[in-house]
Amino acid sequence: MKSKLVSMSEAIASHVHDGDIVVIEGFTHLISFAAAHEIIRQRRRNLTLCRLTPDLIYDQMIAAGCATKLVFSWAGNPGAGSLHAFRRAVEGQGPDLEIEEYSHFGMVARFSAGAARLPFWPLRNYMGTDLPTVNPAIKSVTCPYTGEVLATVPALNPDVTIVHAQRADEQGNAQIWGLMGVQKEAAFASDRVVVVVEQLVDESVIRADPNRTLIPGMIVDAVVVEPWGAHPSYAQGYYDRDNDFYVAWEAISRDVGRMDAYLDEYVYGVRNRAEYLAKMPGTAERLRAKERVCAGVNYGY
Amino acid sequence: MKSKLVSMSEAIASHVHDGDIVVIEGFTHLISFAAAHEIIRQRRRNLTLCRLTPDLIYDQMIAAGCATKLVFSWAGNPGAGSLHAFRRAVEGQGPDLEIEEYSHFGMVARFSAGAARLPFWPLRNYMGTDLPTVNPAIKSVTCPYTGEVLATVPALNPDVTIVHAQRADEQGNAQIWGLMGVQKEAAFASDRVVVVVEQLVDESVIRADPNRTLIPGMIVDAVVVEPWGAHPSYAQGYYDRDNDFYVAWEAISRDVGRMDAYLDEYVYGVRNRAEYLAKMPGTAERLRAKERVCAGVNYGY
Amino acid sequence: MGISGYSRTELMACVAARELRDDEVVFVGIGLPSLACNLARLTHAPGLVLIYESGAIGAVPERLPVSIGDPALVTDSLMVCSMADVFQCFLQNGRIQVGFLGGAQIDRYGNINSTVIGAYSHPRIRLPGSGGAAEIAVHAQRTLIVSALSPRIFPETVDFITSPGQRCHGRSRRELGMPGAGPVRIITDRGILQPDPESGEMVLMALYPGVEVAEVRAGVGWPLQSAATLGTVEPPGPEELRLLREVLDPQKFFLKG
Amino acid sequence: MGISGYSRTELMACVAARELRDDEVVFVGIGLPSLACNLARLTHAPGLVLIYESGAIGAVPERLPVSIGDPALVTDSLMVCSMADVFQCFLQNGRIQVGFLGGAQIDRYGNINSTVIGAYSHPRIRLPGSGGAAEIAVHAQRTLIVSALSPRIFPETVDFITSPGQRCHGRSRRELGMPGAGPVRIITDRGILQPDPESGEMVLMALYPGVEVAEVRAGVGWPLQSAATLGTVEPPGPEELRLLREVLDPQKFFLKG
Repeated sequence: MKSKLVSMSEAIASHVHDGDIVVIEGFTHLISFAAAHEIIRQRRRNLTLCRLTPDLIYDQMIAAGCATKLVFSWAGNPGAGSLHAFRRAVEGQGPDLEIEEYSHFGMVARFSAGAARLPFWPLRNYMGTDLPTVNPAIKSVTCPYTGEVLATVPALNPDVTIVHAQRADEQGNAQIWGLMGVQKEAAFASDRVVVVVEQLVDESVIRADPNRTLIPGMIVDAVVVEPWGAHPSYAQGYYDRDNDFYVAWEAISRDVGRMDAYLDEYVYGVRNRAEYLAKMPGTAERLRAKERVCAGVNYGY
Repeated sequence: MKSKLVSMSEAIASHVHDGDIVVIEGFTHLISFAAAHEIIRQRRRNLTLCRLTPDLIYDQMIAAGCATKLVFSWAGNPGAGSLHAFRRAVEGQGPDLEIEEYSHFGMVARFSAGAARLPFWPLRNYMGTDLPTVNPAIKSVTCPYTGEVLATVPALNPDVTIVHAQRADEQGNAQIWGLMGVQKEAAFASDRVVVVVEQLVDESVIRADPNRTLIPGMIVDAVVVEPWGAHPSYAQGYYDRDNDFYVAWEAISRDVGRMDAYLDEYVYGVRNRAEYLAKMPGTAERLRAKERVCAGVNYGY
Repeated sequence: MGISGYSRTELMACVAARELRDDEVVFVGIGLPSLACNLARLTHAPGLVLIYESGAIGAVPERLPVSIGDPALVTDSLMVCSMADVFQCFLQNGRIQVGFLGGAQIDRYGNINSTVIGAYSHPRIRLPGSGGAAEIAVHAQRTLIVSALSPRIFPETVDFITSPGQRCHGRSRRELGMPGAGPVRIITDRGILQPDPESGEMVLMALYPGVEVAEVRAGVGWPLQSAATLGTVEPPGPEELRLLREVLDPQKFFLKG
Repeated sequence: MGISGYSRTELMACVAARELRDDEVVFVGIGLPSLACNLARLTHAPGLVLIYESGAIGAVPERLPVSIGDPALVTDSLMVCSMADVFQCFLQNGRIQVGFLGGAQIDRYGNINSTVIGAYSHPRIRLPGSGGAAEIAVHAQRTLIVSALSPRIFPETVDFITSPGQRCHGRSRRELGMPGAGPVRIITDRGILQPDPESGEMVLMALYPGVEVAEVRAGVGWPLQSAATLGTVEPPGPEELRLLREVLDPQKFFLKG
């Protein structure tokens, strides 16, 4: 089979188009900042960005003018403050940004429906909250057995999903451990899938422990090798979250000028991830993971 | 926390009652024959037995008179023939057995609904087939977004589910690798859960590789240590499937007399699993798994 | 085995294998379909992805699997997933290109019965039931039916539709809203049938070497139509036979007869 | 820190910890709830199971987690599962006994707003939104709200109900069909409120040492009722303070103030 290995710039050029519905998932863990920065560099426009937690990654993409719509369930800087580009847009002090808002369970259910290619997903939720009054996409269905009225959310089927994983082979068979978020559901829900990995491994490494595979190569269109590609997010077993960066972001993003300067220096001002990392000497030493290797299991018969 | 360790006879006495809806799952892999034999020995009656594939395990329970109803999706002896106790009952040559029949996807969906404590699960299925005409529990629902009519199945919430796993700690935190079937869904759907393991391990073994945990101890009521408890089914990494036994079963189960003799000797005639195994010298040597241990992964940060 | 140097079962396995294209994703059953898929994988389709409903994805069994949940399907596979994922994320998602089906009865429109002979409530013979066949018949992009011919197996109408074919109780797949194309080939032991594009009725499209049309007709319980031009089928090549006999099923577990 | 030798935040963490019983399953948030759960785990509730919406089950963080997806929640946890499992198999399944909630506004009935100050379409302040709070408020068997008092935080009516309390727009939880009991305590920095069993209105149930009723009333935007007999709250003990200060948050990340 032909290898699916490409550079990040090739992957984004081929698979992320203006106007696309784009998902870069990862719940705190394994967020592909490298892909977001390349999308910003390639100046994609009119994207609908979907994620449970927009996090710094979508705040940067909103600031850079990539997005016209945001679909989400929690828009903050975890433990550190606000997403100020997002807030400026929503509070009427920035460029227009349409929002479509759920809770985490609602977003998870949207991805689950998308992955199963069902048009909706039922959930027992949203009684009492005002969320359905501001989001008409939250509807209901009556159980044909009990008559109970359950909430529904519509399937989310992105044009492209970008998943950061610890490792994959050249076909995109990707293994993830630690927090898995909705990476599997988002990938299966998507028309196109780009897998970005810390480490490219031989197919035999994948086959040695098939229960760890979260995303099969058959649904993957491109594989990008990008060590440290999730920074300032983290990759369990590879590097820790850069909490200092998240704290620092509060002050940077509060100030339009500083935010633009950040993008100029760390995104537009570099050609790729290697140059980004070179701008922050000592980062690898500061964040590199300690060794806590588990034992293997026997797959023999 | 108090240990949940009990003997198989205690587990069945405490958690499996006459008239219960009982699930012993495991798709070919990890089928707890040890639990079924103890249920037969304790002469439970009027059980509703649910499984995708009734397999030899429910054929034996039907022959022993434990079941009044069977809920299933494929009732055969894989690769070897029929389940003759089941067939005699359904073909009117044995004791009455009510049946409720789905396809695999339908049964999986029933367990998924049960695990999520939703009253139903939607699936795109059953157009053209005669299954809904003989099973009125297969209904439909209209998507509130697209108007598409989708099939539904009702939740399955057993009174008790028995899961065989490779290993667990004393609290029932259970790890499974190889085929997982619907073990997780069945356990979460159930009021009571008994975990039967090849190997009891320290909690630290579980915690060293938390992504392998399929069933959390918080939903488990009892833990039974029963090496070779899945024979003639198998446990990946521990022992192979006893295909010879499956082939031999065709002739045994065809003949009511031979089937009764089998139950007399191998089920009623032994007090526990150790005595069952002692009756088949050479089994362990014949079926013990070869070593194909995978490498571990790093959980450090 | 006849004078030809190969058995009809071997030919069926070869014909089925040739229907598979490289890099396709196949939902595999046990027996002949498994042989065919592994034969294709070892010949013209090394990138074929074998999926078993048990949750083994990209299986490369080192021994002949005797059940769909054989541990040999797990060891060295690309992925093992839950059955909920198999049916929702792979099959219902539309990712399965080819599904193999068989059954006790197959009718004029490729409907399959693997549930019951006689009335459902008072069966003469109770069969295993659907397993995953009903949904494979609905969702696989195309299905291949493999079965030896006989009027008992090929009645005009099945006693029970377990797996829908091209037309069910008078309604087409399109009317019924089924995503997949349904059975595009019935690979028998004497020739190959395929659906008429208009009516959905199964018609003869190709004969195996040395077989007469009448032999096929004799094995089918309805007045079998033939395509305008009948195709021919290449006999198994020496490499195909070697792989089947020496590598895939040396104990003739499925190749007997 | 006052003359008492402990801060109000430390007392809040202790009060919250004492609400947890051994072997309970708690859906944990970051900050004070996380401190409270880990304090309970290290004192009277060693069997407490900490679940984070990120998928870490039975977490035993070796460092103070600064986000709900901190890698320290994974290492040595009992189980890591997908978020679909967290919300469907744990939360909606009814397995979560206690959920912690907080927010920018909390009203008379324990409804919480973490979405927006002002009108939704033209917000004065846009807050992060629900995250998992809406469904925790619906499904946890009981919830605990933790928040310092102030009339700004405790208006009579919230601008937006993100997480339902005891009564939403005039309808009770029972009428609305919510499985969980909703907020059973509001743990503030001056005392504890709890819902009146009839009306669902939050009333004062206990004062912290040295606090007057008027101080609590001043921090609440509606005419606060008091229980017939007000309870008292034990100040933090030396072991609780030691654990909070030396083990759980030595850098005063959350204990500042």
